[in-house]
Amino acid sequence: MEQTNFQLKKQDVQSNEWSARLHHATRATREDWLGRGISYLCIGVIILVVASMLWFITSKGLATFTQNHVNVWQFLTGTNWSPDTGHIGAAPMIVGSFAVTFAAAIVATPFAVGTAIFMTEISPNKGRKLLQPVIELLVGIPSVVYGFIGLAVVVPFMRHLVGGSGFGIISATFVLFVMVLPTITSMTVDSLRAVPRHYKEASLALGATRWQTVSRVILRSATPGILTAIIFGMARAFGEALAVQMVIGNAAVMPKNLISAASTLTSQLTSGIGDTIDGTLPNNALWSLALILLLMSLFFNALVRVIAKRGQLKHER
Amino acid sequence: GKATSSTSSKSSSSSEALSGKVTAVGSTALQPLAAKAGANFQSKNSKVNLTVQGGGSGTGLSQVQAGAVSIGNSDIFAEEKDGIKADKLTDHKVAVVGMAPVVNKDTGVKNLKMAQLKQIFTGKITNWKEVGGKDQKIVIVNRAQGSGTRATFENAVLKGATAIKSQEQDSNGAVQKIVSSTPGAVSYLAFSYFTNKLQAVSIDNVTPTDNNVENNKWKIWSYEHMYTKGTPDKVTAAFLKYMDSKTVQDSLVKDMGYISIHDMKVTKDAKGTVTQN
Amino acid sequence: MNAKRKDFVATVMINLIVAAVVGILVFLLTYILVAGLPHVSWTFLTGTTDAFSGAGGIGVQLFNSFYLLVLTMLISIPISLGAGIYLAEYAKDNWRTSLIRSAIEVLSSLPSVVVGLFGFLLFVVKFKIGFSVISGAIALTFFNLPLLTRNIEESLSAVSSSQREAGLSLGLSKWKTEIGIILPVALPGIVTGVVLSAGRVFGEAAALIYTAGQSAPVTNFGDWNPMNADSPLNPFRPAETLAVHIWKINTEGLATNAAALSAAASAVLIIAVLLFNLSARLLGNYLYRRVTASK
Amino acid sequence: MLKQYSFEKTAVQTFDDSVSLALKTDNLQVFYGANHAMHDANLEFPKNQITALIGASGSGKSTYLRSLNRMNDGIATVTGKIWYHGVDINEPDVNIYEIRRHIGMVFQRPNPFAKSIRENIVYALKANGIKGKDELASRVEKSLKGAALWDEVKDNLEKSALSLSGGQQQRLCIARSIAMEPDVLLLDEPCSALDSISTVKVEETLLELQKKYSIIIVTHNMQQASRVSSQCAFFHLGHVMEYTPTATMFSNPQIPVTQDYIAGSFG
Amino acid sequence: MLKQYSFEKTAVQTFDDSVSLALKTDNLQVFYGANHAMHDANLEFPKNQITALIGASGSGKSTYLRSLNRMNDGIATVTGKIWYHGVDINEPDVNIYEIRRHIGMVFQRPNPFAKSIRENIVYALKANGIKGKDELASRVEKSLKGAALWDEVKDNLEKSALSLSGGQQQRLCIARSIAMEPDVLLLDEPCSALDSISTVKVEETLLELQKKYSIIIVTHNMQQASRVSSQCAFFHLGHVMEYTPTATMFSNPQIPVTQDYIAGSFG
Ligand SMILES: Nc1ncnc2c1ncn2[C@@H]1O[C@H](COP(=O)(O)OP(=O)(O)OP(=O)(O)O)[C@@H](O)[C@H]1O
Ligand SMILES: Nc1ncnc2c1ncn2[C@@H]1O[C@H](COP(=O)(O)OP(=O)(O)OP(=O)(O)O)[C@@H](O)[C@H]1O
Ligand SMILES: [Mg+2]
Ligand SMILES: [Mg+2]
Repeated sequence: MEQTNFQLKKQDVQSNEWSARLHHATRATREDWLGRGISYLCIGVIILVVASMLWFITSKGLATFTQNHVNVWQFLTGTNWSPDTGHIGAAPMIVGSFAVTFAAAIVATPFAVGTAIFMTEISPNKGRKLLQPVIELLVGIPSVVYGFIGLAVVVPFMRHLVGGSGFGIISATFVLFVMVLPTITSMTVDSLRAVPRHYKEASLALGATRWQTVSRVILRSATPGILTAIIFGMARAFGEALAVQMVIGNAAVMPKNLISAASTLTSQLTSGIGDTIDGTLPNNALWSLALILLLMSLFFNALVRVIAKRGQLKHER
Repeated sequence: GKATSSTSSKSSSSSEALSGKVTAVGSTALQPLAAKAGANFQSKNSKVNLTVQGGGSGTGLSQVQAGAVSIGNSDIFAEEKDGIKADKLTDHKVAVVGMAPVVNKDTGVKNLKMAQLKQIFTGKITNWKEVGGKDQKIVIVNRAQGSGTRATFENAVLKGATAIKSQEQDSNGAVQKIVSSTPGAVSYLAFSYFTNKLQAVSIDNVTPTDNNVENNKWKIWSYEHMYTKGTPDKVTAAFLKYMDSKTVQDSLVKDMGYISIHDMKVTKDAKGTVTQN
Repeated sequence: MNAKRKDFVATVMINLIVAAVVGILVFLLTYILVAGLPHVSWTFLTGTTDAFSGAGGIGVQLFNSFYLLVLTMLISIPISLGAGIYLAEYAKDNWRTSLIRSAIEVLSSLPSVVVGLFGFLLFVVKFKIGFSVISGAIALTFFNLPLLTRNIEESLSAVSSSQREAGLSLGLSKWKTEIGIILPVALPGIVTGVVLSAGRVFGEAAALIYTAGQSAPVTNFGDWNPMNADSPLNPFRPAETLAVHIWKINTEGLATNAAALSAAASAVLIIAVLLFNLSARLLGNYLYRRVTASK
Repeated sequence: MLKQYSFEKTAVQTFDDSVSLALKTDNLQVFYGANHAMHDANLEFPKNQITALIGASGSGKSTYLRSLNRMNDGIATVTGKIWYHGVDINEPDVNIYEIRRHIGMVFQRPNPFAKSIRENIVYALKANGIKGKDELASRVEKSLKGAALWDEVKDNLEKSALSLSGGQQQRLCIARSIAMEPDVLLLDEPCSALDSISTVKVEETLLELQKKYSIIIVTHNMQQASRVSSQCAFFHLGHVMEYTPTATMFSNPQIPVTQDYIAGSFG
Repeated sequence: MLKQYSFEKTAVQTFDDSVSLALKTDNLQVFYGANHAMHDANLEFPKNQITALIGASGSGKSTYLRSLNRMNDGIATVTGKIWYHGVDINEPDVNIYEIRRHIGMVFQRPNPFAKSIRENIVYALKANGIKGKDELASRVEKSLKGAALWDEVKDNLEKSALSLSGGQQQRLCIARSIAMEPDVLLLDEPCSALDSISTVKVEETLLELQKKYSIIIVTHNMQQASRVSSQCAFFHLGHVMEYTPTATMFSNPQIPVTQDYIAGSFG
């Protein structure tokens, strides 16, 4: 048989009424415009917030270089930080922030992921009923309290364990570890729970052990989610000041080792900002620290995102 | 809050009710005193809306200079801060605070020579046994750069020398806790933060007491300032007057461990020159 | 047997990890509760603070913490909901979207003091709102937006696409489908986000020092008209929260029993967080059951 | 190896003017990115009849079906014309929500909303502005009866739809669709997750429904196609190879590929 | 309304000693919390034969099947005995991983891993300590041939398994299972998502596989049951009502409930 050409049929003639009906905007169309409008507006608000923060920090942070004519390279590599006397080398804080954030994320991740596996795969009941509420509770403890507990418990402990004054990167790492644990754990739990059930069953039915299933199937397909969790954990670690400041020793010197006093961008910023005058070098220098922090966190973000893209597994929901 | 304040004269025959808004921002050390005095002031003048906040001396000075707040609280003379045009601001000294070195109890040190203190903070002396204490490493806890307490201490003790880089904390509370819990620690605190968990140190056998401050035998002290920009408006002026009144100076100030401005037998200016009254 | 031994070892390891985590958690909680609870009394809970020494009760601060939380959530949940829907539903998978995502995440890494100062300069000084609950709530919203948005987005996109198709095939608009069908199913996940960010609100101090302020003017708990100056609901009054109060006691507090006060306030804070989390979950579950008609 | 069949040789019927059409596609093509999943489909669907789409997995049945009510918007690029009441509904300016109201769809896996049985039906009605308790209640009853589910659930309308069995869920999805009173009902393998009893029920429902609706159904099950449909289209690798009355297709397929498929001997 | 049938009247065959059994359950009961989903199931599965489990949706077929290789561990409480090579594998101290290696399972929805075709098969082998490139390659080939998939994919082993058609995915899942060289293969409605061609292929595969394996298959499709199985068990509301040779069940069901089900007239 051959294909027949399209012929106008009876029904095609009376198209006007239907054409109107099918082209008219209806409630659903309007809802969609509204919804689109609302959600674009909301994301717009967020973008505006981010942009104005970025502008705020950038403009203040760049003043050091544009108004006080500090050399950017010296700022990044200099090790002498005493803005009152005009020396602003931020390297000690950059190294401190870097070390503390990374160390905390590295230590916290296995604990968080382990706990999350426990909560989703080993004992979902206990996980949901007991662990989750308690972990969420930890987010609400103010930083100062963490700082003082750190001072009362962690610092003396480290002093006895490894000697020195007890203040240093290692103590800060430990305190931050506890502080970022809840964020990473809760978000990891969410992404583990989102792994389709049939993935797990397929693996178990093949005689794979629970650990094989978890490590090769579940964790792999939850990787993007876990990485997001780690980003948020690192973000918290980056931004934390009060607690870190009390246990790290907050000295603007190049850390010699894990147990010598050091400081972070955030702790210097927080402890100094109230005592400086707007528009002066010491104040601008602190904002430059904030700018560095921002750039570093952007960098880590991009890094983690690249890793996530690499390791990503496509799976249907 | 609004930096401006307005006076509406709802006059009765005898007195005129004050009304308006006062915002005082700045020094955390002065904050409790200002807050308490403010609360008392407000309870007498119910139409007045008075807010006292912290934020640090730098913030106080910056904001009062910018005209954003009515009063800038500071631990430090405006002249001492770069970037502040002191001549545009009016200083109101509301209290005096004495500070003293404090050490961890088991250093075994109760008295130091001024020179020794300087050597400790400049890193020349690093062990307590060099000044008659235990054989223990000295752990210096400094205050944040730019803070009023540190400026006062450095003016009185270091006299231009640079302190060695060390741990820096930004509050009396943190210093108090760290010094009392860290072996070998030394720092300095306002008198009111002394506790029995740490050792206040005499200098050249002068003990850190209010009396010694009042006659300048004890050298480490400073004023608490309330700065206004130009002439204060009516409510602000009334509040500043109240701060200087006997009610505040004789009870509140002393309760808080500060020294009344009225009791001082000497005056210090921004350059540190002391003159007898 | 090798695999089985590995499994055993891994299970033991995970149990050890969990034991360590639980140990830390339990230690922290008991540390705070044991130190604090003995000092908690009814008068402490309801009394007012002495502005001077920081001694006295924490009634106003406790109220402020909750009020600030509610205001913050009222501002941040709708925005992050809209933004989450945007990311889950409308955003295309391109560089612009990932730029937006990164930007949002970077926002959450800013030190609180920076956000605080930003809020101070913008809301308190520039917009002349003053040290107030509302300024604080906006500043905290900045912290909340990233986490909440991400969380809502992930919860929404975890809902099976067949539910979306079901809605669309009935001629429902995307928006209606998202709000009426996907959102209810995603509710439990969203509650997690709300609980986490609520914790942040409860515990935050540095950002609030510059925005909501550090004074807790005595308010008149008989007056619930938000327009009145001394009403507790007035969003334009300064409001020291419990966390800020704890921070203040610990940093510049002069009370002789400062340690006890701070411990007690911390214990109360923990219990407040616990109560909030529990009720958020209960409410979440209740709503979930209501809207999904599940048992 | 797959046998190669010529795509030139097709057998696609058209109808004369006496037959009124519910839907008709003109050179419909679908691309998933670069993947050309559907080639020039020219099909006419008569009113009040059941048309079955059959073909091997991946032959493009779902792709074609989903294009008919624009469910592929944003997923695939669809070119060509889809005539519905004389309007080409594949135009961008057509109100897609209106189209989907008139052309309902039921999916392979039952996908009731996570709501009560009643809410499942009422939700879309309300969203379309239908109000009034009585009106809604009567629509619920009518549609559930139409989907042969009423007797089983009438005492439990507030129960969660997810607690129903697979077959009941699928019938609920049909009820939900017909509650909107569409013209055309598209069903994508509605019975593949169902047991035979439920399948029989759904088939009975469809036979009943064709009195009011025009139905297009994708099915893997040739018995099912022959039981319920009047017309049958056979898809092969993205091409419509044959479109004939069902009886003809199963007893006397016109071209080799269909013959082989019906005989179960290709691939 | 559902007709009430007595659960007392059942017709369950047993085998005499001449038949060697692959698996056998003794009073197997399954509880989901308080929900008693499976009552006293006593079934014997002869070696190298295909046994079909049929019954309406929700009658407990999947529940029963999943208990056989302990996939219900942690989900449901299973009591009773499951005899396998003279061992009760429902004991807590039995190594469940070993059991699942010997008793493989294929699910209703094809669920390949989001890995390459080769990786899908190699995954479990490696997990069980099978190493060596050649050994693995030969196992891949053997199992894909066993599942009648080899010819279609042999040039594309590195392609993502998710890019296969539904029928191919299901055969890949079967291949993945038989790569482990199990004794017993459990299949839960393996063809419900497949088109008829793929279904035929899978059925052929099963008929071939029964030479080496004992197979238990859940199906909704009675034609399928009659085509492939030697024995057939009919489940109803959590009870095994009848277990007879397939021919008997379809031509001459023993008890009323089965008669009605086969006639398509209950429910
Ligand atoms: N969302 C999608 N993105 C890209 N390609 C797709 C998508 N959906 C389907 N395809 C491709 O389009 C082709 C036709 O698929 P379709 O789902 O229409 O087949 P089908 O006839 O419905 O098969 P089945 O019987 O398995 O449902 C296949 O090659 C498939 O891989
Ligand atoms: N994970 C579970 N938790 C609780 N109840 C369950 C679970 N899985 C099944 N059930 C219940 O057990 C009973 C038997 O279900 P099962 O899935 O075994 O039926 P089935 O015969 O396989 O049905 P179908 O043909 O629809 O697959 C049903 O009442 C069902 O609701
Ligand atoms: Mg399909
Ligand atoms: Mg089943």
